Amino acid sequence: MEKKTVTRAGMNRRTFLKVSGAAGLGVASATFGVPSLLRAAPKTIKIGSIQPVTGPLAVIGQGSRLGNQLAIDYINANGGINSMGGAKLELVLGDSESKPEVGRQEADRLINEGAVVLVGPFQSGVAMAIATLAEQRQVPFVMDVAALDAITQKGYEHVFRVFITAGGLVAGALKYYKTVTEAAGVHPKRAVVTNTADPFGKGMSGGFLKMLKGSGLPVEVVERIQYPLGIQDLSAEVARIKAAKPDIIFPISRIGDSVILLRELYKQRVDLMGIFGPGSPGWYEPEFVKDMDKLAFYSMTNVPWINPESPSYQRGNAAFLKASGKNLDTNSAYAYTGALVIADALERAGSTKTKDILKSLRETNYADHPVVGGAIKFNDKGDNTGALTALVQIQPDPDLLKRVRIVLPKDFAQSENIIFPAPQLWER
Amino acid sequence: MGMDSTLAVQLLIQGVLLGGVYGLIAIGLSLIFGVMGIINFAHGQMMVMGMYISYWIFVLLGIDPYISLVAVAAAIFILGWLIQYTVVNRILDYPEAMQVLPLVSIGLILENAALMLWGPDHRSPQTALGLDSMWVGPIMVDTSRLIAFVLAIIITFLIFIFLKKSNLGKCIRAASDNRTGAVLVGIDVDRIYNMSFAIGAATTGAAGCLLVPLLPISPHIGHDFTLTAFIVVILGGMGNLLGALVGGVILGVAE
Amino acid sequence: MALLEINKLTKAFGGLTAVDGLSFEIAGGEILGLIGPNGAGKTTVFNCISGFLPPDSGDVTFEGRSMVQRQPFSICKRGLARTFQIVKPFPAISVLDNVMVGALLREPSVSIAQAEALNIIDFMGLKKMTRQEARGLPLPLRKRLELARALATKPKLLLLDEVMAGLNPTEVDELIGLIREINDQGVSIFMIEHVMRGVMALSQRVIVINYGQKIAEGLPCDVVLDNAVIEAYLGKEFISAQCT
Amino acid sequence: MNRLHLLLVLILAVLSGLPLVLSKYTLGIFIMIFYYAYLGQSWNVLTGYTGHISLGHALYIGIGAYTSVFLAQHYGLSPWVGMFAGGILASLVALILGFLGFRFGLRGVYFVILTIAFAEITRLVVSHIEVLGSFSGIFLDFDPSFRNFQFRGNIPYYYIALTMMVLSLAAVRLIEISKLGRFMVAIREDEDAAQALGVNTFKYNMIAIAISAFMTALGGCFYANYIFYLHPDSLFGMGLSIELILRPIVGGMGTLFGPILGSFILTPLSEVSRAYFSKGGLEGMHLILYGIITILVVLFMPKGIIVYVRQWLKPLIPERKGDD
Repeated sequence: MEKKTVTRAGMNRRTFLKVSGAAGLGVASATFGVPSLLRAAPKTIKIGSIQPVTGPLAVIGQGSRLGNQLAIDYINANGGINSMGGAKLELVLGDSESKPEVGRQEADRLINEGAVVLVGPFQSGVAMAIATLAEQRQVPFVMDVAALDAITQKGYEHVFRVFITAGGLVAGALKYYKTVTEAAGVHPKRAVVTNTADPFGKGMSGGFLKMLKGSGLPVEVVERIQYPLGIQDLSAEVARIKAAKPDIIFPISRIGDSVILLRELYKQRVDLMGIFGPGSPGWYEPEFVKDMDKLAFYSMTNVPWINPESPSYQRGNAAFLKASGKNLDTNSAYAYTGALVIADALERAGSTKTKDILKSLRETNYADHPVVGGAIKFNDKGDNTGALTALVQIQPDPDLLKRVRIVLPKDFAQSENIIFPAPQLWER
Repeated sequence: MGMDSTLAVQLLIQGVLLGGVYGLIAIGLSLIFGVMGIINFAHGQMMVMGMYISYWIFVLLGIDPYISLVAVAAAIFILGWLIQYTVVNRILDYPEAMQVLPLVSIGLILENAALMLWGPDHRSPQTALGLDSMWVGPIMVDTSRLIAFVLAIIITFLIFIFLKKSNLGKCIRAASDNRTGAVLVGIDVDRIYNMSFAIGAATTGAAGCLLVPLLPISPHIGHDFTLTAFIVVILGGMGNLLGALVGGVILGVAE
Repeated sequence: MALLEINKLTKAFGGLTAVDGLSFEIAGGEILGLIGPNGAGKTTVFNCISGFLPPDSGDVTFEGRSMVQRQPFSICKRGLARTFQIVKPFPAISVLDNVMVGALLREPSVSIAQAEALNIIDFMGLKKMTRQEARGLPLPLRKRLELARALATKPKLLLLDEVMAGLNPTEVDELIGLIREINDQGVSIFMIEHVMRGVMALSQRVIVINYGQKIAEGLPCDVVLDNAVIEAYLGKEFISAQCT
Repeated sequence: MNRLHLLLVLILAVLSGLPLVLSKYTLGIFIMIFYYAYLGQSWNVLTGYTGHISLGHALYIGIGAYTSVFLAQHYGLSPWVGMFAGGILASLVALILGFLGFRFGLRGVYFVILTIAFAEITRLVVSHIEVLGSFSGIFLDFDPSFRNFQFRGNIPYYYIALTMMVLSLAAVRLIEISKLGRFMVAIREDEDAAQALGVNTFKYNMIAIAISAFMTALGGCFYANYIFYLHPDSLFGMGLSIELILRPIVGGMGTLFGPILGSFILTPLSEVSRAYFSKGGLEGMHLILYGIITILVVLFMPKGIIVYVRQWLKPLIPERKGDD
């Protein structure tokens, strides 16, 4: 679940959740880092945050940076790192501009400014550049969001990932699809998979198709449709979908094309039991829910998600809302989590030596976090074994903010009721 | 068999309808190239500006993009005139490498200005006819696409009449044929160039309006449309206006 | 054997036949003038000889070899250099660098080529401008530069396209002297010229063309008395001024 | 040795000593300055000196990067060798492009279109080749050793990049004063006139594009082993092509020091403005600034900033001898 460097900047992005509201982030940034400097702290520990705060992913990047910052503010407000005499944490800030070489350069700058741990960077491409740098400079790097499996396959000692891997994401999709169809007692036979022809889209759909084939589920993929990122027109693709007579669509999309796809499915009157996203943006963002209104109803997506009931989320969300006027979303919540995990490791390490931080990161067992999933533990590759996805469905509700609901896993569900098969798009 | 031919007809109709709009975007590019020999690398970004203006008129005043089209075209006309007056007029005699850079920069500025003004969100307004479609037997005709096509053809036609009949249009054709000759017979070539760039801009702004009901708007889609227009113009022959329309339809169908 | 032979050269642009079955030759060491009214096809003849335009039919033979189908640079290598009516200096580089491009054709060593170029610049009276950018030169000097560059390629035959146009009488006289000197060194010259003073003074033979066809050929003084030539090109006043 | 040469030696000595005093991060900025100066110089050979505008030079960076990485991953070939393989492959591709462009007389805008098309097509092709990582790109293994062109610290990269920049400078200087360089400039100034003086323009165009592509491709290999991540969009994309030509144009194209000067101005500028604007929530502002500066330079200093620097340095420069 990730994206790569941008040239055709357009829809080459992903936004797991962006909450509407246009408060200036300038206000938020004015509060950055102030407390740690003024209070004659015994000692400051610097953490480097690299996020894409400018460029096409600016909104996400700024949310993620704020997530990192608020976690650190929370720790500082509660006495800092006790094992080091109440040492305060300070977030030093970097901007990747969505470019690997810039991300690397910024990470190097932050290390130069004294950062003992790095956190970030939302995109897998940038993550790879920083991961190698972290290994070169021997500084631990905790990835809050970045999903490509390969990043942790190199056996790097200094690299950890809080986010779910792309492989884990696909496995979740299949598990939930099975649960949903079995619970409904309805088994779609013909399926169409659509995906954007970019690293994320190709990788996801490839993995999904492979797992689906091996799953023994009674569904056959009768058509696979790929289209370039930033496409302006999907009418031909939807005509082909219609001709394939599918029962269900598995779309892997980005934000712009999901709108075009859905409108075109409506216009061309394509009969469907439902839309089930194996794990891509485009189907639950506030703008999407608002603009598409009834058309958006009943679509389901498997996605790493926030856990609104957790105390950690409620704390983080309150601070986030105050600072930015927006709600904590998946990305910013994972950013929040990443910084919390680092603080937890520092607390147990009682030292800022790389060796000690690495040791305590490996021993992490951290449950007080704001996202759907178990306690965070890292395996020998540095991946989080507790990472989980959720299945969310858009359900009718007068309040836009309440339409996106977790339906699986049961432990986290906000609605018991999974609506499948769904009414046709034009009969709502 | 029946299924296949239905699909084929369906695709053909969709392609032709969209091709009309591509053609309209490309006509602006072609006009500018034909008159001044300049490739407007900011063309798609100018169109996106038009889309945003149209979007906000719709959101704030509730006026449908088809109606605000004239106002939007006028706004982009002014934008085009300003760009020509401040930048493009000064680089006409430069080598091509030097001509490319300012226009790419203008695109970069417009794109990031849109980002700063309106944020990176994808916006897809629910216009009145946005989701309507008509059915001819098993064939679906998208209403907003049909309107876009018809309006694109009308605008193209008007531009042709303008170039053929009006004094200004004749001057533009003269200046594009032979700059020195035009100067000699007393045509104010600078003014003609300003007008040509502005008209080229206005047509792409109008095309932007026609696309508002069809696809989500975000600051970064301009680049793709510059490329699209570029391909259309190459298909139809650089500087050839009718070719641009034909090229647009070809590309629309090919996609 | 003639140095250059033109045999039934024809070139048309669309419906307009610019050069129509033209034949003539130039002997080694000769200065041949080519005159005719504007649009008679003179420059087209040059372009066909120097390889910038492929003739539709006919042949151009230089030292017994056909030049048709060859590219301009290879024709120049064989020893046939030209100037352009609308001069084409390399504007952003110095006079010396301009001339050196020509000199480097036959001289691989840059330093020797430079010495040769300096000699030619001196010979052409451009010494003061050696380091100046070519774009800053006034037209008469640009014409000389054009000639200097062509000369630097050590041609056997030099095609001069209106090198005297736009010069005042003093400048024309200077150039006449220079061209004569070049010819004395063994370089044959084929010149298009409107400045009759130059044509009369230099040419050993003149060809007159109109509508791409030869209408007269012979000694300068005979040609200018030819009725067809007077009718087509010179006008009566010219005769009274020049040949009496 | 005149005073200008002395100044250059002095600057080189200072640059060579910088790693003793600067942090890894600041060295990183210098590495990027050298890298872009090097790329700009490579582009300069074709566009600055020969006058053919390439807006697709990212193509050669990509070929250099992918070739050296592919050979290292699959055949264990050291990038020190692989980079030259990449250079040769890039030259071959450039010769094909050049053949189409120069043989069929594509000039100006049409040549520009051809270069863009080549880069875009290659980007799409590479995006579909599985062994080249297709859409996902290639994530290099980190295995530091001189043989592998990979190092733990920035200092080796610093010296490699500095050397590449200095060598490119020397190479272009050698070209500039040679027959080749003089013919290239003649072609740039007036291709017909050059032909008329016996310059085989096709041949020299081909030589120029091959040299330019070769040099650019070596830069690609450096990038790969410095950043450790290759992606078709960033390595073959038009964004990189434009980024690459910005510096020589601002500095002064067709001049020896223009690309270097441009890089010393623009690279730190983009660092500083990014750091500055990234804190104020003004996303996009630094790109707008970048665009405005470019336009202003092109409009008001079309020959590049080098012209002004030459004015300042005039006292140092002795009476010029013919070549310059």
